[in-house]
Amino acid sequence: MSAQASLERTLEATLFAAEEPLSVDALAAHLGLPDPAEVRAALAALQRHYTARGVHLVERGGRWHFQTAPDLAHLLRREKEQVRRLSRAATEVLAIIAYHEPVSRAEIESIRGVQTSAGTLDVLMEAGWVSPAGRREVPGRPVVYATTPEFLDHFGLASRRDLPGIDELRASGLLDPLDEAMEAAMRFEPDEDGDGAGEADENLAD
Amino acid sequence: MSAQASLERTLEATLFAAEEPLSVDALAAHLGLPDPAEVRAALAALQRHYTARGVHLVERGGRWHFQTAPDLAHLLRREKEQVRRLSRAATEVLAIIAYHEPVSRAEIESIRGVQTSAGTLDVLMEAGWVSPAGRREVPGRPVVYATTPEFLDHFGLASRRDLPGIDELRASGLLDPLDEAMEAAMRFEPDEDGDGAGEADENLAD
Amino acid sequence: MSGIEQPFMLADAGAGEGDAALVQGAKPGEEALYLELDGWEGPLDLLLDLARRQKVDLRQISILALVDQYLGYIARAGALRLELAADYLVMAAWLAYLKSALLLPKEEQEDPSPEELALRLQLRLQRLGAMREAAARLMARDRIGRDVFLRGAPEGLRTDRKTVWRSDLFTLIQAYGQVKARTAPRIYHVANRPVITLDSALERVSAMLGVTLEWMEIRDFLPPHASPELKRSALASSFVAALELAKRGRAELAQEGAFAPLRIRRLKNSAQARVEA
Repeated sequence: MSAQASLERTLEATLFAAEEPLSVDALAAHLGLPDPAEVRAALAALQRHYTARGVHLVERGGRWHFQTAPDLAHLLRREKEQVRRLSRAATEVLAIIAYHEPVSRAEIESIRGVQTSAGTLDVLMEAGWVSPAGRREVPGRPVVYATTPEFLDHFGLASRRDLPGIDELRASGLLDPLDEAMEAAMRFEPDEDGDGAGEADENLAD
Repeated sequence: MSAQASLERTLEATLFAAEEPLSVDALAAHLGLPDPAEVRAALAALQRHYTARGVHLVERGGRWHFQTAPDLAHLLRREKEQVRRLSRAATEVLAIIAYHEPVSRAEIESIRGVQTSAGTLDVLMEAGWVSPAGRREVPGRPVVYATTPEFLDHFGLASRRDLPGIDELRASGLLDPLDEAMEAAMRFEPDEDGDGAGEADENLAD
Repeated sequence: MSGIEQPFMLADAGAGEGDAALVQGAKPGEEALYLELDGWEGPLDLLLDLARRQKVDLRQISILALVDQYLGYIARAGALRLELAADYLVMAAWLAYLKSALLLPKEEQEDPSPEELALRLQLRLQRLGAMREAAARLMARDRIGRDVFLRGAPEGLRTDRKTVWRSDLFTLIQAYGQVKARTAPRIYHVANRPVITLDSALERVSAMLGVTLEWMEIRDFLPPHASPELKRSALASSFVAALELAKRGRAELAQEGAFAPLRIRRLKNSAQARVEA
């Protein structure tokens, strides 16, 4: 058997047996392999091998694991739902943290326009999807929150760049602070004559 | 994709996600397949596919499950060796056993003048230098301990008779009262990197 | 901002997450009264929902129409329990103000202009809308435990740490030696240290003072060739002796300042005084 095939077998067995996703470094360390590049190459080959199969090899936030193919979900779904149902508030808070991280509680609340009950963040932290990520160096030094590797795992994201629609949101300025957006909007829509003003008037007078 | 390939994928995912081995009937029932023979054929094909891989599909007592290839089992349970110096307390206990064997725990304590934690003897037995050597025929029938051949090996002794006697210890200054011995140690230690000082501390903390 | 803040954050802990409180407060008979607000996470959320009904694109909504819709909605839901709907009512008041400001001639506007406030509201709605959509898309992904599954019974990876103990013969016999030494019966003795007693210092100092009437420094009284240890003892006892002589009226002491040399001199009339006594 070639060295590459042998390494593939080894990685396959290790990732099958592992109880949690493993990074390339963790794999290299566990297997006593000096060269992470070799591991990466073998993982890529292994991933290709599994593409058409009922089990896939996926990378989430730099960590690798096997999981069943998404198209087989209907056959595997258990009677009792294993996934915790998130309240609407929790869902929204999670999205705001994921798209804005790191973000403070006050910032979350200003986007949602309501206070966030203590339980909402707790639920997300208990699920292991969100965790405190230091403090912002502004008056009051508020704690800021960010998503975790488990968040990427759970939602099948290779990285935060994979968040649905994040590029468009960023491009349209919807992830910028409100004050910045206001300034930008005021700059581009001069009050008096001009198309922009016309539109605005029209909107307002409707 | 052929029906057979599709069934293979399904079985692959089901067995991967299953928490316990599944029989052909259980698989057929779970997947809503009326014909167990079909399942059996697909399982056989799947088993062939995995023969050369790092994971095998195996049948045990009529139930099927995935497991890592037997030749890779060593990867799942790795041993890391860690070399540690014997603690001061353990060294003392070992010395007492070596000089007085066979000796009971109570006797060790009375010679040392301090209580000996159970962990200390465990360490010596784990190291393979000491083992129980029967019981003393006195009330309570305490276990007595003696050194092992590995002990002689490790310390480079041909036999226990090679251990220096009390007179020789005295001649080499090893029986000096503790204060003076410690004072002498302190005078010479500062230059070295504190091995002796550490031992002295440990000794005091005993 | 000139005191016109948008009332988004007025909901207090009591109301908490608006809809949760409303739902909890609902009892069968009263349901109809406030089910109206069930499902909204506060006034901004209700506004967003109303805006969505106008047009698909939040950038194109009409704020005036939105204000009317909101006020109409609140009016229809007039039977709301007030304490639960307070933040909705505050928003209604603010929107009514915004509407009247928008309808006033431009010259009379204060800063920030109502257009600015309206724009701000619109941007907030866009942001909340964007997050709501993002959340929905996030939840629709292939989630572990719902759409994709991990290995049901992983063997697990273990790293067993095995300790290899190390020692050597010297450490071993040294340890034994120290056990024996530590537990051997001990004899204590107090070392004889070289000291100068107060009595001999007294004798020495008064003898030396008898020789001259000049000031002498206390260190002049110390034995010149003594070891450092003996010198320390002599300094202490000579000092006490000097104090004792001063107390008896036979000598006087002087010191210029702290840590300056301590000087000592015989009192001139001391001999005479003794005679008279």
